[in-house]
Amino acid sequence: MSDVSKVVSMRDAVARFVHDGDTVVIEGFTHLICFAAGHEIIRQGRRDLTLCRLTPDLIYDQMIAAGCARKLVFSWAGNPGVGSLHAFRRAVEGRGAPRLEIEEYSHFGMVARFAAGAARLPFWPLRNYMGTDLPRVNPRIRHVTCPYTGEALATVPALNPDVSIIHAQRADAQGNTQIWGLLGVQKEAAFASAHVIVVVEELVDEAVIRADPNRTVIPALIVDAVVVEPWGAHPSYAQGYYDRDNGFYVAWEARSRDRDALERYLDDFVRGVSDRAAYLEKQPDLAARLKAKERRCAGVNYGF
Amino acid sequence: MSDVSKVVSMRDAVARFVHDGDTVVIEGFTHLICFAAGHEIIRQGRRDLTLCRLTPDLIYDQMIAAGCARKLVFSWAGNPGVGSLHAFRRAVEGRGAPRLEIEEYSHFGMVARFAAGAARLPFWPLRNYMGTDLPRVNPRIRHVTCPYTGEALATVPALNPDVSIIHAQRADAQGNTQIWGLLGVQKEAAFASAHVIVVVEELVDEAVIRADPNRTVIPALIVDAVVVEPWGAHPSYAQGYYDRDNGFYVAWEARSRDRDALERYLDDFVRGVSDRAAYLEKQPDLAARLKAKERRCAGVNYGF
Amino acid sequence: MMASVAARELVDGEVVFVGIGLPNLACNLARATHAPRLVLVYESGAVGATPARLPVSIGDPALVTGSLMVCGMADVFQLILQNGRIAVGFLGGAQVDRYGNINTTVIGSYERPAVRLPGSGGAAEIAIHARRTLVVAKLSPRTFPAHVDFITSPGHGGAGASRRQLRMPGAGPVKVITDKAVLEVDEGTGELVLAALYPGVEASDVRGCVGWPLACRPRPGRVAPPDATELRLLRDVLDPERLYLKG
Amino acid sequence: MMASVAARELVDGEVVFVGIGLPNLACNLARATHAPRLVLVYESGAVGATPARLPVSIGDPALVTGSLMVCGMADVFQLILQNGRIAVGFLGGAQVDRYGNINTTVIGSYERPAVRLPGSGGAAEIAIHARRTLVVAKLSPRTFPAHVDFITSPGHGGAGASRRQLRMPGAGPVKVITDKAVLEVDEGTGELVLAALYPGVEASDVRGCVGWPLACRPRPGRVAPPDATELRLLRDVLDPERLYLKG
Repeated sequence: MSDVSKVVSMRDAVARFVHDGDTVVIEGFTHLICFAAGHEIIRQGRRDLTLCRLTPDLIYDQMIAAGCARKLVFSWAGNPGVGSLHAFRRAVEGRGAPRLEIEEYSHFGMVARFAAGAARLPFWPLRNYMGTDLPRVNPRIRHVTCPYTGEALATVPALNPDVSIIHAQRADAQGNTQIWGLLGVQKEAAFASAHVIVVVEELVDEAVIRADPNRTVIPALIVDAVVVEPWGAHPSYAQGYYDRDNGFYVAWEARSRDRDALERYLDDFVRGVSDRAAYLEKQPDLAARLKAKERRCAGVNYGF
Repeated sequence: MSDVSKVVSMRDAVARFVHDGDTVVIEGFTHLICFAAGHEIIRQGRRDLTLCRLTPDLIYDQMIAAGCARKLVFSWAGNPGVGSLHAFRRAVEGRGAPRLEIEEYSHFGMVARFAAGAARLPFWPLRNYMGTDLPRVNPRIRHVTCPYTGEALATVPALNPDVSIIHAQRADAQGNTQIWGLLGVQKEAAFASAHVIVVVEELVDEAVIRADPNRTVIPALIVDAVVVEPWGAHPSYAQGYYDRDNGFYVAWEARSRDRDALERYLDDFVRGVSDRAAYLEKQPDLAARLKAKERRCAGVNYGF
Repeated sequence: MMASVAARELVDGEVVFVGIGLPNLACNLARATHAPRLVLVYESGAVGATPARLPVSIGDPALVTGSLMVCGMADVFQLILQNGRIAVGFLGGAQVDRYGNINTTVIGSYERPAVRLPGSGGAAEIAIHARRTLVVAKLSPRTFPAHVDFITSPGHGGAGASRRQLRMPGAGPVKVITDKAVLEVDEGTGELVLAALYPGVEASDVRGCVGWPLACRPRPGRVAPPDATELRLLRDVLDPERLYLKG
Repeated sequence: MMASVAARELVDGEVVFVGIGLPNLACNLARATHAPRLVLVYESGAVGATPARLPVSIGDPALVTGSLMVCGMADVFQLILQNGRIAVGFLGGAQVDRYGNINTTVIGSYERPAVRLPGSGGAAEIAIHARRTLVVAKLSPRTFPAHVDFITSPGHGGAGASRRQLRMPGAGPVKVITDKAVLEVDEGTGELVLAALYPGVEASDVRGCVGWPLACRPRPGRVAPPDATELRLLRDVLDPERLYLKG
């Protein structure tokens, strides 16, 4: 095809598609969390963002600390297996930092919000929340009556972000994007959004995509920009490319608990570098520590 | 794992999981339609079945002609690109054969019915049917009011079959099933059903499944029986194994229009053979005509 | 001729929901001429197909091999069509009426049909969700009655509620491409009106094939016949076996 | 000890929704002993994982490599959990109350929390949909108050409506496995009662750690300590680096 390439730099993608006040999603369940995009948003000094994610993870903790967020929409805010997101906790517990507005669901509720958004329905039904206090503190969890059985089912409202940033293993220059390993809600978040930035480990020829079309999770027709950023998910991971940097997650507990240490981290590794390449130059050991071993599957026959 | 194999013959699978009066689904959109199962159901003389499929296709036309069906739930009943399903038409137009009860949706409506069934919700919302006559003739198409916007959305009721029969390229002996090419609603139909029979071109070792887990569409935990039936989808097709037998579809127009010709076909190729192997022996040219060419994709790295 | 007229309606870069037969031919003609970046979506789940042979069904394996994406039908209808990503949908029908309503369900009554047709398939939702719909049908009084026997795919409502009142996202059938002329919907009345005539066809020829008093644009256009490139592509490249082209 | 008690609760062939940490250890112990056909489902989308290393998070890449299926989270929650396919769910919590309600949301008021905890994650829906739930928590008065500050995951309703009245599909928390004893829910009252004591522990030791007058089964059992095989597996094979085992 003779299409114009959508490949741009992270700086240009964020400048163009992430604005003050926007509702922004950087998704990925443990896997494929795009730290590179979060850092660029911090560098460009975005303010008043509504950040949405099932698991805010370290990247939203950093963005909250850097003052990018007005509101957080989420379902589990912790450092998995390690401890707390302390910038988030300070902002919610009212210790010093400006208070962060929160809107809280369970994982299933957040998944359902993205599913509704992706299908462009105003709500999604789910059998959930009876007996819990969540609807008491979140009036957006409501009910609908089944027109067949008469029973009440819980509902959540659609989530339609201004922009979703989706990290993936590979895409072509048009944004046809292939993902394997944990899929999270990357597909639903992308289809729910007004704009989609895809960030990939590897830019591949369209022929690579066409050789295995069942592997494509996000089609070019919903993608606005493609950013090529190897190691762009570190300290999260990319199956087949590099492992999760668990040491970084463990160290975050002390680092984020200490406001000054957190600021120093942002100064050194986020604000103090010009881009992802500079971030990687400061950590020349990553490949030696984390590069994925080879465990390649066989292909399948698409012939007829 | 030390599990007991679920592999059984088609005869045993149908005898055990398909009963008179059951709601039965043999799905597959053009691709992977399990004619072998439909033929065995005819041979075992099942009666009063409620047959559900988006596109009844030739297999349900044969089952209707053979007197297996009491009711048809569907969204498009034709011979694609060729003409009519004449046994279906005779039964609906009241020309001689006992009348067939019908319950009719659009494709989106049938997809939504399977989605609701798979999620074990009693209904599924969709933005559809305004201005059409379908809800007038099908009172099961109803409405629900969105608890956020107040707007009316169409609903369809969940479809939860007694048994779904899913043809696929390959599975292990437990029923972990991998499909590529067109996926139709195979996943939703399987998850919606009380029982699932998987029919495969190839039985593979569990290690083949585990080498590429993102390719698995149906997990063993919902599968009751695995039937190994190479060419079991003919005259439908299996991507990477054999092409669609378009000549058979074209010939069906005249064959199904003529009641006697249709009966002769059933006598020769369905009732007159003991099993699928005998069906294939009568058509020794299939492999030469239809065997798929090689067009294998590369694998991906699952290492970490 | 109908294929080339339909092809010209497609704008480069658009996402098209393709049916088999003439719409498929029109899309491939457009891709080979003025709209190379057209994205074809089939309801079977194939996106961005570039089939190596003329597909004989909407689920042809040739639509999968070498396509950009294959997804399940739940995704096709929810994430692509209902999501509003389809610019153009193609529809055909056994009956098309004054307001662009289309019938592919029954001739006669629903309960005791004279002819049972295949039904909606994806047509109802395409007519509702595609940003615009192109209808392809040959002109005849039987095919163009004043009122269809059954509304499978909604047009412009006529005396009833408008599409906007019914909250239909798409604009519905904007053009009907026939073998003699092109009809367009009149935005004021929701009626199909005569917009352009094929070479050698007069307005009266069209009126004789339509079951209502057909209005006409102030100055109906003339449809240019397929040029040499279009004809060569259709006959030698796209449908050399004449599966869909007749004459 | 808690890991081996939890492992014994699992029946061969069951489908278990696994959390990270102790539940993961318990499942792998059960697979290595009496329940080799246990199917592990992680909320991250990995089904049938046999991780080559002890996963440090529920989204560890080791849960993907060599698993039977990886699916999106919409499928995990809709097609597997809500579909009723999960036999056993594991839950932990900062607070567990008299009726088995669990709090993982806030200590103090929701609007002005003293401690903000992570929130539900998948816990609320696991507590509602899993056919039964096993709760794992260490005994202390702070962890076992009479009433939790916030009900994240519902137990047995207490004075309010029963699980059946609220149409919850699963039986909810049937056992609470602590470091001193096993509590069970009393089907009549919905209260947690003392069911079995660890070696060397008396009922009074347990009562002192619980914020309500704890009832007791007529003849509370004694929990057998881990046998040599269990200990060897836990210490040498399943968690050699003592990531989750302490002491």
